[in-house]
Amino acid sequence: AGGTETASDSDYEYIKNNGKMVIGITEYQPMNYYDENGTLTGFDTEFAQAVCEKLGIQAEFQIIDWDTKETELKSSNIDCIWNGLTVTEERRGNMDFTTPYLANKQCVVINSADADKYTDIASLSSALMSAESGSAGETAIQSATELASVSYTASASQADALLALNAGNYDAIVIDYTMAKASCGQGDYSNLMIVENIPMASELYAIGFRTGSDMTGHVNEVIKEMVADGSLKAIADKYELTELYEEALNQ
Amino acid sequence: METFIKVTLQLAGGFGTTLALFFLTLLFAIPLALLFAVFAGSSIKPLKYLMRAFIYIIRGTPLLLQLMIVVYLPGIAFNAPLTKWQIFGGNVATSYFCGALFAFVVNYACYFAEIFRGGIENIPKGQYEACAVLGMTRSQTFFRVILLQVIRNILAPMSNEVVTLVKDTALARTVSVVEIFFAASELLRVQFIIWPLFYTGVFYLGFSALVTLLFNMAEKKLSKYWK
Amino acid sequence: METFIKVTLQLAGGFGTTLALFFLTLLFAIPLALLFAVFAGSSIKPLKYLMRAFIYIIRGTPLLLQLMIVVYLPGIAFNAPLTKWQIFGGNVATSYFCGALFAFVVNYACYFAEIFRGGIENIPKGQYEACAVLGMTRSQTFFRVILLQVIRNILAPMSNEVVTLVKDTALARTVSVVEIFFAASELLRVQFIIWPLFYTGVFYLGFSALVTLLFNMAEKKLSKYWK
Amino acid sequence: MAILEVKDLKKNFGNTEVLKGISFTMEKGEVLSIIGSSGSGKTTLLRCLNFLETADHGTISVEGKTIYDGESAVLRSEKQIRKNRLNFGLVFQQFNLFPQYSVLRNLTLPPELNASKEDINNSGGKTAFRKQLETKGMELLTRIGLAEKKDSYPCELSGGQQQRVAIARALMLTPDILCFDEPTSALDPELTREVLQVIKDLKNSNNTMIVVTHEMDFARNVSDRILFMSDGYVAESGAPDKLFNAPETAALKSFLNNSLN
Amino acid sequence: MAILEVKDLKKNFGNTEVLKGISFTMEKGEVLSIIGSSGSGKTTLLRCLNFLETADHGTISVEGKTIYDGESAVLRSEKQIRKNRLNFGLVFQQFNLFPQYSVLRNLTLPPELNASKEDINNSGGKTAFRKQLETKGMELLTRIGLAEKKDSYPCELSGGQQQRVAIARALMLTPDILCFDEPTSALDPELTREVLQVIKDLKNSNNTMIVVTHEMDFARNVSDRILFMSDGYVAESGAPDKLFNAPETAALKSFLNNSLN
Ligand SMILES: Nc1ncnc2c1ncn2[C@@H]1O[C@H](COP(=O)(O)OP(=O)(O)OP(=O)(O)O)[C@@H](O)[C@H]1O
Ligand SMILES: Nc1ncnc2c1ncn2[C@@H]1O[C@H](COP(=O)(O)OP(=O)(O)OP(=O)(O)O)[C@@H](O)[C@H]1O
Ligand SMILES: [Mg+2]
Ligand SMILES: [Mg+2]
Repeated sequence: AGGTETASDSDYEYIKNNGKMVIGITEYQPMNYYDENGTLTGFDTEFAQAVCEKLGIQAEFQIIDWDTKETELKSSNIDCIWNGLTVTEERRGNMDFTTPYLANKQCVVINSADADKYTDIASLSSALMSAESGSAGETAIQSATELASVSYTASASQADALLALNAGNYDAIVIDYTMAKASCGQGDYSNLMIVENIPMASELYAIGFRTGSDMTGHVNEVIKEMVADGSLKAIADKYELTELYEEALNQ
Repeated sequence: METFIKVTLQLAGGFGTTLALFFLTLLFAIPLALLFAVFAGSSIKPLKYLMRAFIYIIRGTPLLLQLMIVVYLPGIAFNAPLTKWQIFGGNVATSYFCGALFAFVVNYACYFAEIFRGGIENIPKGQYEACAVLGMTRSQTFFRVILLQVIRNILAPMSNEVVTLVKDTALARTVSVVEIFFAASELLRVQFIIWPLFYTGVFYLGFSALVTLLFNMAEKKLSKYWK
Repeated sequence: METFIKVTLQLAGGFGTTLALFFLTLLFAIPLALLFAVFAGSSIKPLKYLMRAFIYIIRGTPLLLQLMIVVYLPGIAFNAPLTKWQIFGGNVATSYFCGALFAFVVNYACYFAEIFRGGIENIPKGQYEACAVLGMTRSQTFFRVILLQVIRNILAPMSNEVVTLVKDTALARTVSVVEIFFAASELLRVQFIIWPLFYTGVFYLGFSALVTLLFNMAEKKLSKYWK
Repeated sequence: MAILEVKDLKKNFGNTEVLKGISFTMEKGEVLSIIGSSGSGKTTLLRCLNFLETADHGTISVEGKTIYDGESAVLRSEKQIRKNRLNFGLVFQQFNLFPQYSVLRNLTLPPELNASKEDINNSGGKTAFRKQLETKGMELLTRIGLAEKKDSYPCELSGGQQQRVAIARALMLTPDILCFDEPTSALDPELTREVLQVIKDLKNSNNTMIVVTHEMDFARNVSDRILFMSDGYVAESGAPDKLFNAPETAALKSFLNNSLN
Repeated sequence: MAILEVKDLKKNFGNTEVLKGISFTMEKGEVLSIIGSSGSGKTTLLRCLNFLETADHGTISVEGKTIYDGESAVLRSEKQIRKNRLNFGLVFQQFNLFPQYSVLRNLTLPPELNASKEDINNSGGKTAFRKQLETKGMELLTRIGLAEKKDSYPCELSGGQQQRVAIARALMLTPDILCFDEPTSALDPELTREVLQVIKDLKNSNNTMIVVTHEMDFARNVSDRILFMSDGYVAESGAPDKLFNAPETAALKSFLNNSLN
């Protein structure tokens, strides 16, 4: 079964009729998060609001459990996932992606106390490592020959991986650079740091729609306009993501 | 100190959802359980066996799974996504909440139904016979004589089950209901503060202590009349 | 069909972990619960009250929270991360499993302890007095006369609690124990197949049916001797 | 005319015939004791009279009116039965008071629930009707010596006191015939005396009563007539002196032999 | 020499004095009935003799040997008490058989657990010892007429049968003095007869017994001596005929008045 058949003719019409698009997110700095005043903000939030405005629909953000995002999308409880979603080949089998709008690279995060111990990829060879189960980070660890002998355990989410790293349950984890950038040095994670000179595979962020949805095309149109008029770059600048934005454009 | 107050307030917000889920579950599950108990004790064989099978299945599978079925299955299997049902105005968060509530209500109704059935079966036959001999109708017998005795019988097992409900509300986070536990993990994900996760324990403990206290008071009240 | 078999096998792998968690919890929680029950009924006041307070706290907070405390708190608060304890060779998955097992054992020991206490208190005083008058020692009284009666008394509540344990094992996934539910969500995350999530229900249902059956058989066996 | 006439009453439980054809009559004001060994069907007979069991065959007539006929479906309907059973009162072995109500409320609740709108109107409204019931209840409590216990709950009373309250509760509905099923068998000897005294007093105020009892002394001294049941039949019946001094059947002889001494 | 001598036994529960100084003696083979109204301390006295309660003051001597002295800490130690209480056997109102064991096992378990290594060796090993106990158990069961029930479980027996088994269980330990606390009060009249018959038989085989009872007929016909307790004292004692026909104290007169009739 697949939920798209309801809107069999056009997902776009279906969403237009609803008057709103339900956008699945998790709270994740700097993409979608609540600021001090309790308003939802972030790069993806502002981006999505701008796109919806141009399409003449309302954006309704719904916090979901990242574990079950495919289920949420398939069951049509949400209409898209717009939350720093990495484009992967496996995921392509399960949803359609728009044009990528940001580059995403994976990076290694460790406790600062280990800064001298883990300096390059070779030094990690006997470390306890983790990444989100099924994530790009997991692929990165499993495909790196230098890391063939690490003790790897999957975490249920990137947030879980961070928490377990902080608790010392792991020596190093591999997560999205954007997330690592936002969390390392903050709050209780002040003791965490990114190991900058371990290069990891780089991927792209895009918006995920149900397979076969014509929304993909409509949103792609709007993205093209926003790239052209510079408004997307303006949002990227605001959240200090300019570098990743430009990298995406170049690919 | 300031963060402490801010965190407490934020958790209290999530706790409001926990409380709503808790009280609404009780409100709907109790009458439903009465109905289930009546069905399960019915003299109409197919109804009785269907009801018992249903109760058996619900009690035999994790609530976690039932929550997922309610929230995802309508969309996946029947093309009727829960969030598009326009429940109470169609707000998505409300839809999730109602879905979770539905799963909780059905699940707890099954547990309560078993307790009710036990409570009713424990009433001595002599009480019914005394009522019959004194010319009371069936409904008079039930409402004027039996009911309060049933309530007394079930207070202790209900107390256990209701405390379990307090803690089970934490499962709602898996279907995107922002209750206190979800609120705490939000603080972790966005502000990177860990301790609120553990601090939620205080809320649960306080609430289950309160529930236990209320049940003990009710029990004391009723034991005044008869041992 | 082929996927069905593949998925079933993969789930069965996770189910092995579920079973291990289940049986090991029972194995350790039951003797621990006996100890707890003895402490909670002890005549040494501080021991008694400490034990009761501990039981009260454990029963009043979600197991979910207790799992997180066991897995994360040692590292966060005491700089002694669970995975570095070299439990059974220091494999990370083993460490997590043992941590989860520890939380389950302590949690269930508290529930079982309350059941044991109830079962012991329900033995008529006359049984102890008959033993005393017939010259038996305390330990003879307990092991030769009282124990089997206690077992009979607690079978029904234990049956409920053990079925709850079957379902609670699903919570272990939150601390990275790859039990059946985790296995199913892995299938979802990695291979994007949804139905195994619902299919796990069959495993749980079958297992809890089996447990209920065994308890009913035990009860029948014991009721043969006395009502 | 006989106040009660029972004709050829039969009752089976599955394959066991418990009552094999019981017939007897009673006059107004008479006290009838039913004796017999365990399992002879005494309790079953009382339960059939009170419609707690439905007899399979036979008739029951009160003051000449047939209130039960094994062959008549009409008389076996639930509504009819509820009406007709008020001809009888029944006091149980285990008292069966309502634990959640005070002693006085135990007495007033059943007549209040049985009252028709007319009854209430005739007494001048709900409050007045309640008052009347309470007055009547207090009279009965005074008669059985428990006036000062009116606000107590059943669990606060001794067994003997509970049984006396149960008797008063049955009397509140002024049944034509009051039945007792071993009313003292759950009591110890001292409490037994209290309850038997109350039954004696009822005899003196001319109540019609059927008492199933194991207390041979009581059966002998208080009852006008004794019915000895054996194996589902009335094996022998008559005045106490006759039965105790000159039993005719072997069954009664052996029963008396076992019960006395 | 008296087989039992009780001197000035006193027992308080908190502020209530229940036994205020009880003294009496018993000869071997004597049957002593204790009567008295409810709350007079009969049960408490039996429980003190069996060390289920610890008396506060006074002495208990069996065959001239003091086995309890309120002033002696040694005699109050747990081990000493366990040994000394075997001088007495006690049969309870509620039987208290072990539900999970068959009738015969109920009889053989206590002596088996009480046996010392020597006892077992003397009988030629464990199996032989067990055999002996079973033979003894069967003898007792035959005496009380329950030989064919040896493999039944207590719940399968009537109350009277259960009480007879409880008596046999107490006899297995061959106590010097067998005590009964209202052994028939939980039974209905027919079953009561069975049990009282067994006690009569025991008297005939010369057992020494103390029986707390409400059955005045039994006390009168079977006991050699009666002890009337009132308010924590032995108010009167003596031969049954004397007590029943010529009571001296007002308390006994009023008690007899209430109990008979
Ligand atoms: N509901 C029932 N189902 C099956 N058999 C029954 C039922 N009630 C009574 N009996 C059987 O009917 C017979 C007569 O029972 P009943 O209780 O009337 O005897 P009783 O004379 O009152 O005896 P007791 O003196 O022991 O009270 C007994 O053999 C009993 O087992
Ligand atoms: N464990 C106890 N704690 C406090 N008071 C007690 C205890 N046991 C007995 N009593 C009190 O001691 C008094 C005598 O009780 P006991 O049971 O010895 O009387 P009894 O003569 O056996 O009466 P009955 O004929 O009712 O059995 C009563 O007032 C009773 O309430
Ligand atoms: Mg009967
Ligand atoms: Mg007593």
